[in-house]
Formats: sequence, structure tokens, C-alpha cells
Amino acid sequence: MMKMKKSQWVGLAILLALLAFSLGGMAFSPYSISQQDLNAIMESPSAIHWLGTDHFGRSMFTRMAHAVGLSFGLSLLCMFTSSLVGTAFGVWSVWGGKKVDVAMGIVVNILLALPGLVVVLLFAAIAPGSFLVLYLAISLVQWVEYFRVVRAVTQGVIQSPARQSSRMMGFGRWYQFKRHIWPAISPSVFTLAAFGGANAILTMASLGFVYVGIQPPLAELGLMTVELFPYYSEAPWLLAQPLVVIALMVFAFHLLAGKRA
Amino acid sequence: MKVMPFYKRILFCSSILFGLLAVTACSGPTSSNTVSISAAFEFTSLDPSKNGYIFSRMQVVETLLDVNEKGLLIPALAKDWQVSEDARTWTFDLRDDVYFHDGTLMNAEAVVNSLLIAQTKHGALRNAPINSISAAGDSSVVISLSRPYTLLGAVLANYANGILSPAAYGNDEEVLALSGTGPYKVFQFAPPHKLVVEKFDDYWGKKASIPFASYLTGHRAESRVLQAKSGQADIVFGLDPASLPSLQRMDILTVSSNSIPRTIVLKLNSGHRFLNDVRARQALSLAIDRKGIAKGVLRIPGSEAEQILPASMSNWHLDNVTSETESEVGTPESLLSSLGWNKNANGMLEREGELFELTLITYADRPELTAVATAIQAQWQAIGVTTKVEITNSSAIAMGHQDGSLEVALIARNYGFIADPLGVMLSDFGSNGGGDWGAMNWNNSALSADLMTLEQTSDPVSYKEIAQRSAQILFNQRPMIPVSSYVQQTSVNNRIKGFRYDPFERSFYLNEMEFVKP
Amino acid sequence: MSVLLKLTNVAVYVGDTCLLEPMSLELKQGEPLTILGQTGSGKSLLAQAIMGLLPDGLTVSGEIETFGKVMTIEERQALWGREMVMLPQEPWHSLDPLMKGVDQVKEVYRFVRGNSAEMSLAMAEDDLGQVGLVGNGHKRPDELSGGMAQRLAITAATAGGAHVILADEPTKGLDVSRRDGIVQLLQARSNLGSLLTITHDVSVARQLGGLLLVMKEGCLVEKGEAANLLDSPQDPYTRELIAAEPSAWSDIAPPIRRASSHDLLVADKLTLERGGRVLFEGLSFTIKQGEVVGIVGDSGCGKSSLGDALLNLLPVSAGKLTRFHKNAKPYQWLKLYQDPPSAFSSSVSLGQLLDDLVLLHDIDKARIAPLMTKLKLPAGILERNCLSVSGGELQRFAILRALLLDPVFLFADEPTSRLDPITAKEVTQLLVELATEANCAVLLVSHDPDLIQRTCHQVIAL
Amino acid sequence: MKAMLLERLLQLITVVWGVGTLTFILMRSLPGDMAYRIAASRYGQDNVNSEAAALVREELQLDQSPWVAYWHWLTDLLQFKLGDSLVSGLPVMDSVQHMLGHSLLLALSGLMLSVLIAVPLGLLSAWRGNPLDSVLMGLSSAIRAMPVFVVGVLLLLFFALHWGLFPVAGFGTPAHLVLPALTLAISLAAVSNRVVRDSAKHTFQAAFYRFSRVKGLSEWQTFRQHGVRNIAVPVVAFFGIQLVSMIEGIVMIESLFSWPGIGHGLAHAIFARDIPVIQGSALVMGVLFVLLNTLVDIICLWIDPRGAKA
Repeated sequence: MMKMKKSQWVGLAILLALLAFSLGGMAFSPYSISQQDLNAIMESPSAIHWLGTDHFGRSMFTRMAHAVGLSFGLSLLCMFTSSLVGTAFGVWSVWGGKKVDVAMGIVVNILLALPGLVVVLLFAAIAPGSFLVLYLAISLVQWVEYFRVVRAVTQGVIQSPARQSSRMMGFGRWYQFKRHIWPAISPSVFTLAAFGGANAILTMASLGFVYVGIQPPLAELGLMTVELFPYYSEAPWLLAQPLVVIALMVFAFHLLAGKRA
Repeated sequence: MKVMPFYKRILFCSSILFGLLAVTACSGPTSSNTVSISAAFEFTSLDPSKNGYIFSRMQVVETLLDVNEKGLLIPALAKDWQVSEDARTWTFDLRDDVYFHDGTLMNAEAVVNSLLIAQTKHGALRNAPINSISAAGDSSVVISLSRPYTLLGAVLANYANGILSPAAYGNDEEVLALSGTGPYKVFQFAPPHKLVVEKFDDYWGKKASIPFASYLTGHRAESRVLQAKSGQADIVFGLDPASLPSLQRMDILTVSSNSIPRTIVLKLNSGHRFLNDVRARQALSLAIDRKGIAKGVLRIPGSEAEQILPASMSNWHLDNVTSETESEVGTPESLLSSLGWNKNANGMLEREGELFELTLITYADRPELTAVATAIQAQWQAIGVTTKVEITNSSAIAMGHQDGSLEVALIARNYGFIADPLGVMLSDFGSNGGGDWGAMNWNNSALSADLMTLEQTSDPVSYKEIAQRSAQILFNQRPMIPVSSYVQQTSVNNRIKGFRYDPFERSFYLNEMEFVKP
Repeated sequence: MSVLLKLTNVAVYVGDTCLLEPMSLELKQGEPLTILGQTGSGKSLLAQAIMGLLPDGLTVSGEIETFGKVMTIEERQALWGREMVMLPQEPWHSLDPLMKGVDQVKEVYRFVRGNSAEMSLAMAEDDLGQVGLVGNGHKRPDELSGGMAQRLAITAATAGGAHVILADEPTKGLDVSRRDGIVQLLQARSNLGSLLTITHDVSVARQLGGLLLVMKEGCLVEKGEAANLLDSPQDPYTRELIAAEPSAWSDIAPPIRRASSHDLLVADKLTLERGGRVLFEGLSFTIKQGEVVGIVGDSGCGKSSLGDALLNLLPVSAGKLTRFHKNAKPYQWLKLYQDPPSAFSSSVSLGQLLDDLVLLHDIDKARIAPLMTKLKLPAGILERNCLSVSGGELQRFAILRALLLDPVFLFADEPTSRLDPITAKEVTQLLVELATEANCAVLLVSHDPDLIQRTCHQVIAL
Repeated sequence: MKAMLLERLLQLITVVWGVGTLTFILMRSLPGDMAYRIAASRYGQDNVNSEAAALVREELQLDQSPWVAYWHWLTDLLQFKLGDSLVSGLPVMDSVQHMLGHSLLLALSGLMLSVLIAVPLGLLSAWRGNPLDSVLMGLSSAIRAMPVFVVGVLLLLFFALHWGLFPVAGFGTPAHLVLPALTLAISLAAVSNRVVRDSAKHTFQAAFYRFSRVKGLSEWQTFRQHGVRNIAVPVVAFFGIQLVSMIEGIVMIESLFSWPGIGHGLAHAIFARDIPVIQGSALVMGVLFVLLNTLVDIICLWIDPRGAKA
């Protein structure tokens, strides 16, 4: 439906490649993420362990595959939820009249005044290790951005001659949304979604970094970074893996976003 | 509005800001006259009952008695002490010419004042069977007990019972200024991160050579390692074992590994339906590859521990136990199958349709614990036990004990918290099925009786006999499973000499340190 | 008369495509030169080529001689402001939106002429006084009307002392009443040098006099003395251009108003306010079925607001509006918009939009084809979306869409102001014709009194 | 202007109430007995037991119902009191002030540095175009793809460890400020140099910019007279938007560099269940955010008065 630029295709290709790596790794690796071999720690990449082993002798390939899958899963889930909620509320806020708009405005102002990471931290502290809570928290933080953009764009569209003319010609609300509002907001929503995906990955990695939200032996990129950091001089290739993958995923999402935020 | 001043104003503002920054460059302690220490623990209060461990280690606060490296009581602010025949009256003769940091002279009244206040606060003194604490003249303090209590000396050596100047306390007994008697006095107190102390010239003992010492809380293990490597911190405590090899390669510092009476142990809920049989506990113990953990995870070969108390506490350490001893009872598989556990198709243990699943909680304050928990999780997985690891706050352990929700906890227990391990043994295994940091839902009347007897035993031979018996019971019954003895990893910059490690973690011995002359 | 500017076979290319066919001209002192042509005829490129301001990627061939010398772009740039200046199309865009008007003149005296700050300010104030902007110097461009902004721009442009003025569409978007003032100001400013004007407005060309060049799609079609050429045009294109001026319209005869018609709408003592400002008070009129009613007035007087109020799109502050036609559905009261692309969704093809309408109101599809023929709309247009068809076509498509609903009232809000004169004439003609045929009343808003005069039964002046 | 300030004031009030209430609800729903958590922070992780928890519970009256506690908090707030920390017993106001000072120092110097980095680079990008533009944009993309803590760790490894130029962690001297501020600045600059570049490009291509040259002003004069201010409009507005991500960045950076700021304090208070400190610091963050946004609005209005009437 939308024409994509070349850089957007590149972004999509990187993401798909990572997804394939993750799914392939999860499906075909003979190891599990927690299977240790304390006699074979921090091995360099070999035929048996394609990406080497970590400080517990666990297969890095398997762990990276799971970690990427986890990041993907959570970020996509957050992306869908927050874009859906944000868009719905954004449109409703404009269309629902002054009262709705004011009420939404208050909620959004409160949420905006709290740094997102802090909200996520608070939520993560409530239920350590619960992905449901992480997902809710990240979505709660992210939908506001969609709301603001969608609301601003929708306000323009609502007053546009095009929508006015459709209304005068007797078209219903769904039609007005489908023909006027959605085409106007969809590029922004798409861009925001791509940035949102990147942010979800960064947020999760940050939580891992402050030891909140994710419990071992789960493979998560931020937590792996912290765990492997002490070995940066002994086994730099290990530390590089989660870092490169985080950067790659975020970068790919940014590319996919096309426009800049 | 003119356009021109717009960026001129920006320039102006930025120059002011940078000016301010330059001014904040402070005088006083500099890196050349300060020994800087970095460790994980925060402090929030001046109260010795709360954060006394920091003040006693930084040598601001001292206690009546001290503990030497062997765990024996030695004189400190009390130059001598006597116990009466009935063991119910302890008399302490105070050292003369000891000055508090506020300049006042320490006397019996001040000591009694401090101890009475400490008694009202959280700490070991509160539970001691004390009838009265009173001054006898200017330089003696008498404590009378309701029953014999051999632990009193060790309790008094605890940091919570540090002696402060009477002027240090406010009306509500809260501590307003930390006027202790140590070789260093507080110079800057910036909770929760920074404490700077300055050499106290009127110290009664060995006067410090280094003018200032700073303590900086470094929450992140990796950041502490970097501080050591960069030379920013002279002494770094609690190093992450993972970083040891790279630290050992550095030539600006020396890593010192010291065993301390702290043991990494698994606290088991012996009332749990999976764990109430000793065979299950033994199986879990046997499944742990202690050597592997010591070598691969903790990176200190030889630190594996079969017993709860370390060899240094010889009264409580069984010499005849080796790593093979326990395997005489069977293998994990045989023990578990004798309990009706069998492996299912996935290789996991199952009994009457129920999987062998446990939740192991531990806390992040000590970096090793998480790593050890991860290793244990995998090793138990190998015998078919599924373990869910939860990293939480240390308070969850006491809380889980109280509300009965705890299943397994991995902890680092300090048996030298009170210099005589008996204190900890009593609270951990004494009665009522154990203590917050000890056994859980596990009662052994023989052990309880023995420990009670020890409280009143002063004859070393019979003391050792009873203690050995208790240690044997603990080894056989496994209410707690030891994993490894704790080795404190400390890096010391080579510009410092005279570093000494206190296994009881009471003092950093700052006053013995000197800068190496270049 | 010295030759100030001489162009020999100047052409503009993008890659190999020629945007402006080679042309030659001479601008002599005291003899204004005007280039007349529709949008897209490459006129603006010529002015940019002369200044040395062509966007990247465009190349010039031929020879440009300035003050008797062939110069490089750098040399020509050195003349900017001092000898030669170009007035851009839209004054609002060419003035710094954040700077007070007077400062934009002052800076020229300060930096180009090198005067002191106080002196420059005094000179700028003086200049503004001369063009009737006394007391408006402290305003920012967005606070000025179009005519004021254009006067400010001309003042700022000529403050540097340039006598050769290139003016690119200096009257675009201005009301007729403002237009003449700008032309006079331009003439006054260039009397020491000369003026090269680019315009699509025949009356501006007539007013300026001098030499006139008519261009069509990048080619020169006719050239000559302005008065002569406009009175007796030779080329058919020139003739068409002249005929498209509303004042020259004769073939759009207002249809006879049927006296027997019923009242469609009666407005009684209407008062309208917007943003706290009263637009008009106590306005009363009657619109009959099938009648064409015109509204004239300067911009900002409430022409569009009145139309919107009649459609219930805006609330009325006082007075009464009575709609008669009881059988008419709400969707038979419609509006045609000033800017055609903004009135359509660009997300789907025009055909899809039409299908949506057919589906919604159960319209006989067979009616579409004949109407399209009448409106001279090619069938292929239905496969494109609103951004890829021309403004004229789109406005005709808007009429088509409206007529399919059998409207009883159509509010046409300056429907042709964004269109070229030739297209504008055609669209207006079709609108009036077809609406009358369908017995639909039309409320036509325009800033051009000539246009209203020649098309409406009844005129409401605000 | 007045309307805007009034609106902001209203926002401030809703934010104070909303943030306080939200944190209150969240903290009350945290699992586990608060008394234990607080005891662990008070007496050290080794020395927490049920006895200590009981002591804490009694002293702090943790048994009182949430409604009563909430009511106390609210009435205190109306008198501008934030209560005492449950852990240290010190007034929250004091510790928040202490932390806020450090955070502001970090934030301001980071912001300043980021401006010093982003503005020249962004202008250079717009001015010189390719290939410099592509290189700089690529660099900014790469940095944006890294979590803030990675930037910090990299700086640590090079500046503190390999070259030993700056201290690794801590605070107190200007040297301690350099790395955290630089980390913040780099992560901010990676985003804002794009905004500067886009804005500059937009301005350089604007009709009025060209018109100024046509009027006879030199390139430099045009830039000074018309460039600076017009480029600044979206850039300043963007800094307002960026404040949130800046505060988030600060949480990570403070943790990494042991910087005793409010983000770090908040994270710690969450672990320690020190509700008054959490509420206090979240509140201050919220208020700060609203105030800074107001400041940005005022600056925007000063640079670009067009919005004043809207």
C-alpha cells in the first residue's frame, strides 16, 4: 500500500534476516539456553558452537537466537498494542468532542511528565520477571506518542475540506475514517511504529542493564551485555554479539521508519 | 527584540555556566592525600545501628572490644575486662586518655550512654539477657546479666554497639554527629554515596599516616572494576569474580583474595513437601558441582565448601569431611527414586503427576550470587529438577521465611557477624524451626539443646566437643546446603602499602596504610 | 537608451530536457519589458537564469549580457541589490517571517549601503512612509496583508539602489484593488533603470506598457508593443488569454431568472462573527431555486463565512435562516472548494471516490458518462488520484460529483481563483450552465467583481 | 502568553496530583512486605530479619490503611511537605534537593555540550552537503542505534581506562562530570544534529533566505540576520520534546557513573520501597518537566512570536 524507499527495504531485510536467524536458531539448535558446560567456558566460535560459548559454557548461538526472538516478540507486541490504542484514542479525542479531549489531555499530560523509563521501572518492580507487566508498561508509555501525533493530524483532517465535503455528501464516520483520517495518519503511525519498535528494544535492554525485569537464565540482550561485560578483554567477541545485534535491530527499525522522528 | 543579542546571550549564558563549573573544583582532599575506597554498600544514616559497618570499617567508630583475625576478643576501648564467677557480671576497664572527635574525653558515663541507646535499637544487644549497664567510677563499666551469656564480648564488638560521644546524640537518641574515637573522623558525609574521613590527630592508638580516606558507593560491579583498573579507586572491595583474570594482569594493582567466615549457602524450606525428607536435600546437595562452580564461576579453585562454617572456625569445622563423604549415602538419582521421583519423557523428575519444581530466590547486592544461582539451576536441571531463579532484594529471604513462601534461597551468610559464630548459629538453628537466615521448618531438639548449652559453656574442650557434634548434625541433615566459602576479592593499588584484610569485615585498617614513596 | 540586459538564445535545460526554449531579448533603460503567459510556461526560469539563481541541476545555455558585459554567475551575484534585483513571487515567503518589517529594509541600508544603524533605521522608516506603511514597520510579515507585504518586499528589494528590477508575478494572489497600487509602485521604483515583469495577468501587462512578450509552454509566441499587441493580438493563444479575462467575458450570458421560481432560502438580518470580530450585521436576502447569486468583497470581509453559514457549517450569531425546499436531503446542499486538491482524498483514485458515492446513494451509474462528456472530462481521469490531475480537471470533477447528487444549492467558494485564466473561464462557464440546467441554486464567491457581474442574477456586496 | 502560562499552571497541578497518586498506587501494589524492604535498606542487606521489619513497621506505622496514608500525603503536599524518607528518616525535600542539584548539573552540562556538538555539525552538514553530510548522518544513525549505556561504556573504556583522562565514577570535581555529561551530550547530539541540519537546510532553501542575498546582503550577513533565528525555531522546540528522553538517559547514565542524581535516587528508592522518596522525586521530575517545557515554550515564543496569538 505504501511505496517504500530503498533504505526502508534494507531495514526490512535486516529485520527479516534477524528474525530468520532467531527462528532458525530456536528451531534447530541442539542446545538450550540454560544448558551449561563449565568445562568449556568462553570458547571462541567453532563448528560446534557457531558463536562460541559464554562464561557458563552455554551456546551463544542458541542464546542469541532466543534473545533476538524475545526482543522481537516484545517489541512487536508493544508496537501493535500502543499503535492501536494510541490511534484509537487520538481519533476519539478529536471526534468525541471537547470533554473527551480535555479528559484525554489530562491523562496524557500526567503520563508525559513521567519519564517513560521510570514508569517502566516502577511497573517492572511490581512484578519482577513478568513479561506481561513489561509489555503493559512499555505499551503504556508508548501509546502517548501515537496519541499526540494522531490527534494533531486528525484535527487537521477533521477540518479539511475533503472530509467536510464527504460528510456533506452523507458519508458515515467509518467512511470518513477510512478515506480521510487513516490515509493521513498512516504514514505517521507507521513511522512511529518503527521508532516504537526500536525504543521497545532499547528500553528492554536498559532494564536488563539495571537488573530489573528480566531474570536469568533467560537470554535477553541487555542482560547478556551486563553479564558478558566483565569479559570484554578476555572474550570481546562475546560482548560484541548482543551489542551488535541491539544496534542492528534499532538501526534497521530506524531505516524502516524512513522519515526521521 | 533584536536579533543580534540572541546568540550573544547564549554565549554569555554558557560562559557563566562554565565559570560555575570551574568554581566547583574543590580544595581539601585530593587524590594525592586520600586513599579512595570503593565498595557496593550504600549508607543513609549516621546511626551505628543502621550503617555502623561503614563507620567501623572507615575507623570512625570503635567498640569496647575488638576481634582479631582468629576471631578472638582483644582489648579496644576497654583495655581489660573480667567475668565474675557466676558469669553474670562483666566488668570493663576503660582505656585512659581516649578522646572523642569532638574533643571530649571518653569516660564510663559516655560508654554507658552509648550502650543504653544501642540497646533500644535493632541489633544483637537488644536480645542479650542484660539486667543493667552501669558505670563504676570514671573508668569502669559493669554489665550484669540475667543468665550466663558467653557471647556478650562478641556482641559488644559488633559495630552496632560503637561508642560515641554523649554530644553525638539528639533528644530522640538519633545520631546527629558521628563523634567516635577512631583514627579517622568524618570530614564529609554525603549519603548515600560518599563519605570522606580525615585523620584524627588525638587518636589513642596507632595514628594514621594518610591524611584523608574516601568511601564511594559503586553500585555496579563492572564500574568498580573499572575504577580499580583506571586507578581511580585505590582499594576496591567486592570484585566480580569474572573480572579477576583481567585484573590480575594489571601491574598497577594487586588482587588480594581473603577467605572470610561468610559462606554461600542454599537455605532450604525443609517443610516443603519436596524437601521434607533428608534424602531429597542430600540429592540436591550431591547434584551441585562445587568444584566446577569454584573454578568456573567464582574463579577461585579450592573455595568449594562442604560445610557451613569455614576451616578457620576450627571449633565448628569437621576435619574428616571431604568432598566424597556425602556420596556414601547414594547418588542423586538413587536418593530421589527412593522417594518416588522418576524421570518423565522430557528427562524431568515427576512424582504422582507432579513435577519437581522449585523457586530459588537470591539477591543482586553480591555479584557472585546471581552467577552461582545460574550454575546451580543448570546442575539441578541435569538431575531433572526444574528451578526458577528470581533475583530480588535480600529482604525477600527474611520475608519468605516468615510467611513460609520461600522454597530455596541462595545467600551469602556472614557467620562472623558477631565474632563468635555461636551467635549466628543460635539465631539460625537455635529453636522454632530456624531463623530468618538459617534453617526453615526444621527442628532438631538435640542441636537446640547443644546450642543452648554452649551459650553458658566457657571450657574450651567441652565447647569444641559440643560444637563438633552440632556441626555433624548440620552436615548430616542438610537444613542448609553449603556451596562455597566466600572469598573476598579486593584490589589494592600499588601506591598503597600496609593493606590488611579483616576477615570479620570490621575494619579497613586505614591507619596502618601508607603511600609508597615514589 | 542604453541596453541594460541582453539575452541571446538563452535556454534552460534539466539534463537533456529543454524547459525553456532558446529566446533572445533586450531590456532597455526606461522601457519596461513584460512577459505574459500561463503558469508552467517557463517564465520564472528566465528570471532566475538572468539572476544566476537557477536551482541545482538546471543548466543555462546562451549568452546573458548585463550592463554591456557577459558576466559569470559570481560577477552577476555581486550586482545583487546594488544594480539588479529580483522580486520573488510570494512576498510572505520571501520576507523573513521572524523579523519586523522595518528591520528587513533597514538591514539593506546598514549592510549593503554601509550606513550607521541609526541612519539606516531612519532611512527605512522614511521608505516605508513613502509606500504607505507608516506605523506598520514593527509588524512581522504575517501581520501584514498581501498588498502591504508586497510593498514591503519591493521597498526592501530596491533599498540597495538597484534600478534593474525583475518582478516575478508581483500581483499573484492580490485583490484587484491592491493590484494597481503595486504596479504603480514598481513603475516608480524602476524609472531610473528598467523593469522586467513576469505575469499571467493581462491587465497588469496592459498597465505596465512597454514591450510585451507572450510565452506558451517555454516558447515565445508573440512579441511587440504592449498596447498594440493587446489590442490586436495575432496569435490565437494571445487572443485566448485576453478573452479569458473576466472583464472581457461576453459569452457567459447570465441565464434568465425564472420569476416563477420558489424561494429556496431566506436570510433575515444575519449577523456573523468570527474570532470575536463582527464580519457583517443585519444582512437580508432571498435565494430562489436555480438562481445564481454572487458575493463580492475584499478578502477577509466574510464572503466564505457567509456561504458556510448558509450550509450550517458555521453558527450564525444573530438573525434567521430559513430553508424552504422541504424535499431536499441534507446531502443536496453542497459546496465547491477554492483549492480543488484539498477537497479530495488522495488515498484512492477518483473513480473509487465516485464508486463510493454511487454505492452510498444508489445512483444510476449510467448518468456518469454523459456528464463527463459535458464537463469535457477524459475517461482516463478516473484511474488517477486527485494529485495527478490538473486543477481545472479536478474542479470539473468536483462539479460532476456534486451534480450526481441532484443538489438544490451549491456554494462555490472562489472555485476558479487557483486556476489559470483560460481554465477559470471554462470552469465557471460549465458550472453556471450545468447548475442552471439542474435547477440548482449557486452561491458564487469571487474577489473579482467582473466575474460576478458577468455570471450572476443577484449580487450581494459585503 | 498569559493563557499559555495559565494552562501550564493547570497542567502543573494535574501533574503533581496525578504523578503522586500514580506512584502511590503503584507502590502500594508492589509485592512483598514493605517493612522488610525498608529494613534491608536501613540495616544493611545482611542484617535484615523479621525483628528489624517489626521495628520498622511499628516506627513508620506501615499498618495504617492506604487511604489514611494517601490522605496524609495529600494534606502534607498542600503544605508543600514531602514527608520523611522511610529509610534514612531525613526529610525527602533535602535529599531530593541534593539529588536534583546533581541531576541538573549533569543535564545542563550535557545539554550545553550537545548544543556545542550538534549545532556546528548540523550546520556543517547542511552547508557542505555530501559527502560530509552522509558521513555525519551515518555516524548519528550509528550512535542512535546504541543504548545510552553502551555509549557510556565505550567512553569509559577509552577515556577512563585506556587513556586515564577522566575518573570512572563518582562526583565532586569537574573531571567527574566530563564523562557522564559527554555520554548524555553524544546521545542527545546524535538526534539533534539531524534537527539542526534539517532546519538549516530548510532555511537555506527558503525563499526569504535567497531574497536576502538578492537584496545584496553577503552570505555571512544573511546567515546572521536571517539564518540563526529561523534555524533556531524548530531546534529549540525539539529540545523541549527531547527533555523526556534526556531524563531517561540520565537514569541510565547516573546508574553507570554512580552519579548521585535524581534518576539514580529514584531507581534506588524503588528497590528500597521508600515511598516518600519515590513520590518526591517522581513529583519533582514531573514538575521539572513541566517547568522546562514552559521555559522552552517561552523561548520559542521569544524567537518566534508568530504563535503568540494562536
